[in-house]
Amino acid sequence: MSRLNIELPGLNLKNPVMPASGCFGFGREFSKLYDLNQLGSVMIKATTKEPRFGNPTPRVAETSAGMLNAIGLQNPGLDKVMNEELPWLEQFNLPIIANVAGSREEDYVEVAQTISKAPNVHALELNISCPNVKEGGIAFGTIPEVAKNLTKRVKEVSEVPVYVKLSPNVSNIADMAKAVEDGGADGLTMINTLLGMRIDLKTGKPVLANKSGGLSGPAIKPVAIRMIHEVSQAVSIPIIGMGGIQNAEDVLEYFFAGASAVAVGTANFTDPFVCPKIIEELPVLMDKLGISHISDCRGRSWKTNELFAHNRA
Amino acid sequence: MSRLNIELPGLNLKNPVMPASGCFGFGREFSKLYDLNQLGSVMIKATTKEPRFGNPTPRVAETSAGMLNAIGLQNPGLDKVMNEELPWLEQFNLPIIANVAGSREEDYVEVAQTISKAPNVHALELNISCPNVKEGGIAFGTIPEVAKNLTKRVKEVSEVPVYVKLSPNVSNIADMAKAVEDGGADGLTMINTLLGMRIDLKTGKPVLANKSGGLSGPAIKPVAIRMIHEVSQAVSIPIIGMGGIQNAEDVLEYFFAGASAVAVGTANFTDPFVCPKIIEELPVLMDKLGISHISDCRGRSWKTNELFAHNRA
Amino acid sequence: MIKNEKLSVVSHRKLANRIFEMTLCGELVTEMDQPGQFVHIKVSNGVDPLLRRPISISSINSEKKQFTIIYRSEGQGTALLAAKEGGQEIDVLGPLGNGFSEHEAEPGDTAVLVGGGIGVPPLYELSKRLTGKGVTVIHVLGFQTKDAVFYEEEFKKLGETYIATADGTHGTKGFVTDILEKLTVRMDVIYSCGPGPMLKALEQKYGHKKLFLSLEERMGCGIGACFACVCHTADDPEGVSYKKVCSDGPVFRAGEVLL
Amino acid sequence: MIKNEKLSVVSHRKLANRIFEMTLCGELVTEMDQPGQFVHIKVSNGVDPLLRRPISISSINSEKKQFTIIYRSEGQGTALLAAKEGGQEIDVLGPLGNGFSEHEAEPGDTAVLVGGGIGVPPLYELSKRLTGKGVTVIHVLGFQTKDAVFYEEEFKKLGETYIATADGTHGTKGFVTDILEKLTVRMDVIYSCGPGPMLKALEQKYGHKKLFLSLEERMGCGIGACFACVCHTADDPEGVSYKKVCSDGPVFRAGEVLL
Ligand SMILES: Cc1cc2nc3c(=O)[nH]c(=O)nc-3n(C[C@H](O)[C@H](O)[C@H](O)COP(=O)(O)OP(=O)(O)OC[C@H]3O[C@@H](n4cnc5c(N)ncnc54)[C@H](O)[C@@H]3O)c2cc1C
Ligand SMILES: Cc1cc2nc3c(=O)[nH]c(=O)nc-3n(C[C@H](O)[C@H](O)[C@H](O)COP(=O)(O)OP(=O)(O)OC[C@H]3O[C@@H](n4cnc5c(N)ncnc54)[C@H](O)[C@@H]3O)c2cc1C
Ligand SMILES: Cc1cc2nc3c(=O)[nH]c(=O)nc-3n(C[C@H](O)[C@H](O)[C@H](O)COP(=O)(O)O)c2cc1C
Ligand SMILES: Cc1cc2nc3c(=O)[nH]c(=O)nc-3n(C[C@H](O)[C@H](O)[C@H](O)COP(=O)(O)O)c2cc1C
Ligand code: FES
Ligand code: FES
Repeated sequence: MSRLNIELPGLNLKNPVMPASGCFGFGREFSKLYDLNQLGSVMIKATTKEPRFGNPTPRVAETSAGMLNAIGLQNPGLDKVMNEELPWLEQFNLPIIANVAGSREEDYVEVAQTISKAPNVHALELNISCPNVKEGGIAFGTIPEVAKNLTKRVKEVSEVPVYVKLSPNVSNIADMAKAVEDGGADGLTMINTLLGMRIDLKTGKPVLANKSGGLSGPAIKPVAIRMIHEVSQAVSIPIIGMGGIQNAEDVLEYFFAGASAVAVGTANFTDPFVCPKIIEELPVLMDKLGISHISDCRGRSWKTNELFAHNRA
Repeated sequence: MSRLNIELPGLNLKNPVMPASGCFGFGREFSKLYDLNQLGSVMIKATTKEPRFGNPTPRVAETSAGMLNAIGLQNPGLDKVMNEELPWLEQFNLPIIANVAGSREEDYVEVAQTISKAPNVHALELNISCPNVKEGGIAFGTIPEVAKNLTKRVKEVSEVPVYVKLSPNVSNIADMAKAVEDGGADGLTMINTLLGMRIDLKTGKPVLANKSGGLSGPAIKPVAIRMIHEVSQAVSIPIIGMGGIQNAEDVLEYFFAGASAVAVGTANFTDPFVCPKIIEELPVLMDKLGISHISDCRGRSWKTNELFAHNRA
Repeated sequence: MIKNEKLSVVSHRKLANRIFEMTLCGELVTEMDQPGQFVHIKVSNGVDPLLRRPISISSINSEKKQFTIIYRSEGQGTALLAAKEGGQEIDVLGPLGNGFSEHEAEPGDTAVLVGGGIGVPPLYELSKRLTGKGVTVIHVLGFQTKDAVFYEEEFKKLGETYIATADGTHGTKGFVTDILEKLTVRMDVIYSCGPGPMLKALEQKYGHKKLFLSLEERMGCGIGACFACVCHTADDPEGVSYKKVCSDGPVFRAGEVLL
Repeated sequence: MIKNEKLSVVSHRKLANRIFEMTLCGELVTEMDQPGQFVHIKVSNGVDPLLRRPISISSINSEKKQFTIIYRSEGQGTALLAAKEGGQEIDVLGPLGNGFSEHEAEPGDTAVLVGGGIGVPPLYELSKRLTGKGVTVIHVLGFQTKDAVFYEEEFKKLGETYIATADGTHGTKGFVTDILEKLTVRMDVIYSCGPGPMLKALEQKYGHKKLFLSLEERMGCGIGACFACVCHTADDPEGVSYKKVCSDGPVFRAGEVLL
C-alpha cells in the first residue's frame, strides 16, 4: 500500500481517496457497509454554527450523466458535530477533514476555531462555494478579495491546516485560487458543484423546490479537470480534486491534471462501495500503466517529460 | 404549423428550431440530407475577417454525455462567406443568423458591418464567448463593460438586429446579460460551451491538441437552463437558448426556462436529422401537454400562473 | 444488512397498462425481513441515467431466495427496467428502510390495507403475513382507470377487496376514501401506501387510529447519507428536527412526520 | 447518398484477440459504391457515449444488402459494439467519405495493398474488386503480434500475402516497410491504410509512386460539417487550405495532405 500514501498539509493519508463532503454524512451509514479504515480520509458534511434543516424537498433531480442537489446545508450544528459525530468517528484510524460553512464571516470563524480543536480533525475545508444557500455564500466564493479575507480570518483561529473549497461558477478560477493562497490557505479542494436547473415538463416548474441546485457527477468532470490543470500551475499549494470521479481511471486523470488527492461524491449514491473499490483498483491500473507511485502522476499533463522523470528524486 | 411560428427582432421564424453555429457549417452538407427549408433559421459557422485554419488536431474529445471541441474558429473568412456561402444559402427560404467573431474590436466591427448587408442575413450573433481562441475573446465574454462596448460599436454599424452570444464561464451571467442589453443588443443567444479538458490515460497529456476545449451536449443542459431562467427575468430582450438539446422535450424545457427560440448543436453530430425530427415532434408533444402555441410556454417556470394565463392576450 | 448484488431476472411480465411484475433471485433476499421495505435499482450499466430507482418489495419468497417488484413504466429509468429480459442481471441495493410492522396487528384484529396506484405493491407481502398470522385483512385499492388495475385476484384470495377507479371504469367510481367512509368494519390498524394527497386525506380522517403511512420522496443515496429525502417531524414543523424517508421510513406512524 | 438507418446484425464473431467481425443488413448497403468508405455507428441508445464511432466498410454484398465491418474492441464504444448480438438493430449513418479508387489500377497492373492493424479491413473489399477486374494484388499486412492477426486466409485466396508482426510471433518480424523493401515486384499502385507512422514511412519511401493513403482522425459529425477532422494540404502546410478526413478523405493521394 505504500504506493498510494500521500502527505499533505495536516494529512498523512494511506491512500488519496476519500468521500466528498455532503455525500457521506458523518460516515455512520457507510460504516455499516464496509470498514471505513480503508479510506484515506473522510470529508464530513458541512457544519454550521446552528443546526439547519436545509431546503424543502424535492432536493434532488437527475440530469444527463449528473444530478442536481439543493440540500441547503442541512446539518445538526456545531455542538452536535463536536459532541456526537466527531467522537463517534474516533473509533476509526481516520484523519477527518471538517467542512465548515456559514452565512457570515463570524460564523465561519467560530465554527473553524471550535471544530479544529477536535482531536481527529486534521484539516478544515472552507466551504465558500455552496450554491444552495440563499444568504451570503455567493460573494465568498466568487470575489477574490472576499475569499482571501475569509481565509485569513479562519487561518488565524484554526489549529489545523485550512483547505479552501473553490466554486466553479466563476470567470477566473486561477484568480480565486491565488487569492486564497495569498490569504494563507494550505491547500485547495475543487470543484464544488456547478449551478444548474431542471424543469418538470408536466408542471412547467423547476423540479427542485429550491429551483436551482448544484450539478455534480460525471457531467462536470471535464470542467473540474480543466480548472485543476489551470490552478495547479498557478499556485503552489496542493489540490484535492473532485467532480464526477467514478473509478480508478478517473483518479489518475485528476492526478495527471494536477491533483494530489481526490474525493468521490455522487458516485457513492450509485455504488455505496465505490471508494474501497477504487482504492483496490488503483494499484492494478497503475501496474498496467507502469506507474510505481501515485504521486508520480501528479501534474503529468503539464510537466515536461524531463521534469516528470525527476519528479520523485 | 402556425403553432410554432415565432417573431423575434429581425427574425420571422416559421418554427423556433435552428442549428447552432459551428455545428452545421454553412448548411451544404446537411442540404444533401434534407430540405433546409424545414428549419426555422440557420446559425452559420463563425466568420472572421481573414480565413482561419483553426487549431491542430485532435480537435474533439468525448466526455460523459458531452463532447469537447477546440476547432478554433476555422472558417473561410469574410470574403468567401459573402461571395460563396451566403449566396449559396439564398436558394432557401431561410433567415440566416450570421455568427461574427474576431480577436479585436475592429475585426468584429468590420465583419458585422459587411455581413449584415447580405440580403439573407437577418440577424447577427456576436460570438464574444469562444473559449478556443488564444488571443482576445476572453475579455469580451467575461467583463461586462467590455462586452457592452463591443455591442455598442457593432450596433452602430449593423444593418440588422444584433444578438450577443453569452459565455457560461462567468461568475454572474445576469450582469453580462444586462451589460449587453445596455449596449443595445436586440437579443441574446446562450449558452456557448463550458471550458473543459480530458486527459489521455496512456500519455498523461490532454486529448485535445489545444489542451482545453468547449464542453457541449446534454451534460451542460442544466447549466444552460439555470442561466436562461435567471437571465430571462433580468432582461427584456429575447433569448435563443442552446446547450444539449436533443428532442422536443428539451425544447419545451428551454421555453419554460425563458427562451423564445432554440438552437441545436452537438445533437446534429449524433443524428444529422435531429432538427427536422424535433420540428415534427413538437406539435405532437404540445398536444400531449395541452399547449396550443409554443410561445405560451415561454417563461412558465417563473411566471405566476395568472400571468401565464394572460400571456397571449 | 444492506447488500449490493447483481440479481438475475427470474420472470418479468406485464400486469396492466404500463405496469410490470419482475421476480429477481439472489442472496440479498435473505436479508429481507419486513414488508414495505424497498430496493434501490441501477437500471443501466453506465451513467445514463445516473441514479438508482427506489422500488418497493412486493412479495418475498425466502426459500427460493426470490422477491417480486411491481412497477409502472414512467420515465427513462423504469422504461429501461421494462426492457430487461429473463436471465439478465440487475444491480440491486437493498433491502432498504423500515417497512410495515406486522406486529402492530394482533391475531383476531381487522387490518385495513389502503393502496393507491403504484403504492399497492408493498401491501401484498404485508397482507400475506397478516392473514398468515390470523389477522382479518380488508384491501381498499385505488387506481386511475380500469387498465391500470393489477393484482385484484391475488388480493381477493387473501381477504375482502374493494377497488376504486378515478374514472369509474372499474369498481367504485372515486377515491379510496370514498370506499373507506362506507366501510362498517372495525379498523384496528390501517396500513397505507400511495400518493401524497391520499396519505394526507387518510391522516386527516383516520389519524386518531393506528395508522401507518408509506411515503415517497426523490432520493439520492437511499441509505440515509445524503439528506435528499428528509421531512419535518410533525411536532416541529418549522424546526430542524427531521426524519429521512429512505432510512427512518418509508413507513411512518401517522402524526410522526409532516406530510 | 448518405443514409441513416437501423441495420440488423446478421452475424457477429470474434476473429482474433479483441478483433470482431460484424455483418449488417439494410437498404443503406445499396448506397455503398467504393471500397474504403466508412460508416458512423451509434453504439448506444442514449447519451453514453454520445458520439458515433467511425468504422471502415470491410466488404460489401450488394445482392444480399449486407456489408461487413471488422473492428478492435478498444475503449467504451467498441466494447459496447462487441456486446451486440445477432438480430439486434444498430443505428448506422453512411456510407461516408471517399474511398479507394479501383480505377487507378488497370487490368494487368500489380497493386500492392499495405495495411496495419485495424487499417487492414477496408483493403479486403478493395482487393476483391481489383482481383475481380484482373489486377494482380499483393497484400502486405502488419500486426502487433500473432494473436492480433486476422483474415490471413481470406487475403491469401485473393493474392500473395505477407504478414509482419512487431514481435515476430507470426510472419516476418518487423514492420510492413521491412517486407516492402524486399519485394521485387512492380508496384504500379500502392493502396494503404493504417497508423500514422506507417503512412508517413510509406509516403517517404514510395511518395513518388501512385500511392493512396487512408487517414484516421477523431471525428464529430463524420459528414464534413464540424471541422473536427481537418488536415493541412501538403502544398500549404502552415496556411489556411485544408481537407476534411471525413468527407474529402479518408483516402488521399500521397502528397495531397500533410501527414
Ligand atoms: C420508497 C419508494 C418506493 C417506491 N416503490 C415503487 C413501486 O413499488 N412501484 C413503482 O412503480 N414505483 C415505486 N416508487 C416510485 C419510483 O421510484 C418512481 O416511479 C421511479 O423512480 C421513476 O423513475 P423514472 O426514471 O421512470 O422516472 P423519471 O421521472 O425519469 O425519474 C427522474 C428522477 O426522479 C425520481 N423520481 C421520479 N418519480 C419519483 C417518485 N414517485 N418517487 C421517488 N423518486 C422519483 C427518479 O428516481 C429519478 O431520480 C417508489 C418510490 C419510493 C421513494
Ligand atoms: C475513417 C476511419 C475508419 C476507421 N475504421 C476502423 C475499422 O475498420 N476498424 C477499427 O477497429 N477501427 C477503425 N477506426 C478507428 C475507430 O474509429 C476507433 O477505434 C474507435 O472510434 C474507438 O472508439 P472507442 O469508444 O472504443 O474508444 P475511446 O478511446 O473510448 O473513444 C473515445 C473517442 O475517441 C475517438 N477515437 C478513439 N480512437 C480513434 C481513432 N483511432 N480514430 C478516430 N477516432 C478515435 C472515438 O471515436 C471516441 O469519440 C477507424 C477510424 C476512422 C477515422
Ligand atoms: C447531495 C450532495 C450534497 C453536498 N453537500 C456538500 C456540502 O455539504 N459541502 C460541500 O462542500 N460540498 C457538498 N457537495 C459537493 C461535493 O462535495 C462535491 O464537491 C461535488 O458533488 C462534486 O463531486 P462529485 O461529482 O463526485 O459529486 C455536495 C454534493 C452533493 C451531490
Ligand atoms: C464543434 C463545435 C463547433 C462550434 N463552433 C462554434 C462557433 O463557431 N461559433 C459559436 O458561436 N459557437 C460555436 N459552438 C457552440 C455551439 O454553437 C453551441 O453554443 C454549444 O455547442 C452548445 O450547444 P449544444 O450542446 O447543442 O452543442 C460550437 C460547438 C461545437 C460542438
Ligand atoms: S436518499 Fe439519501 S438520505 Fe435519503
Ligand atoms: S468529422 Fe465533422 S468535419 Fe469531419
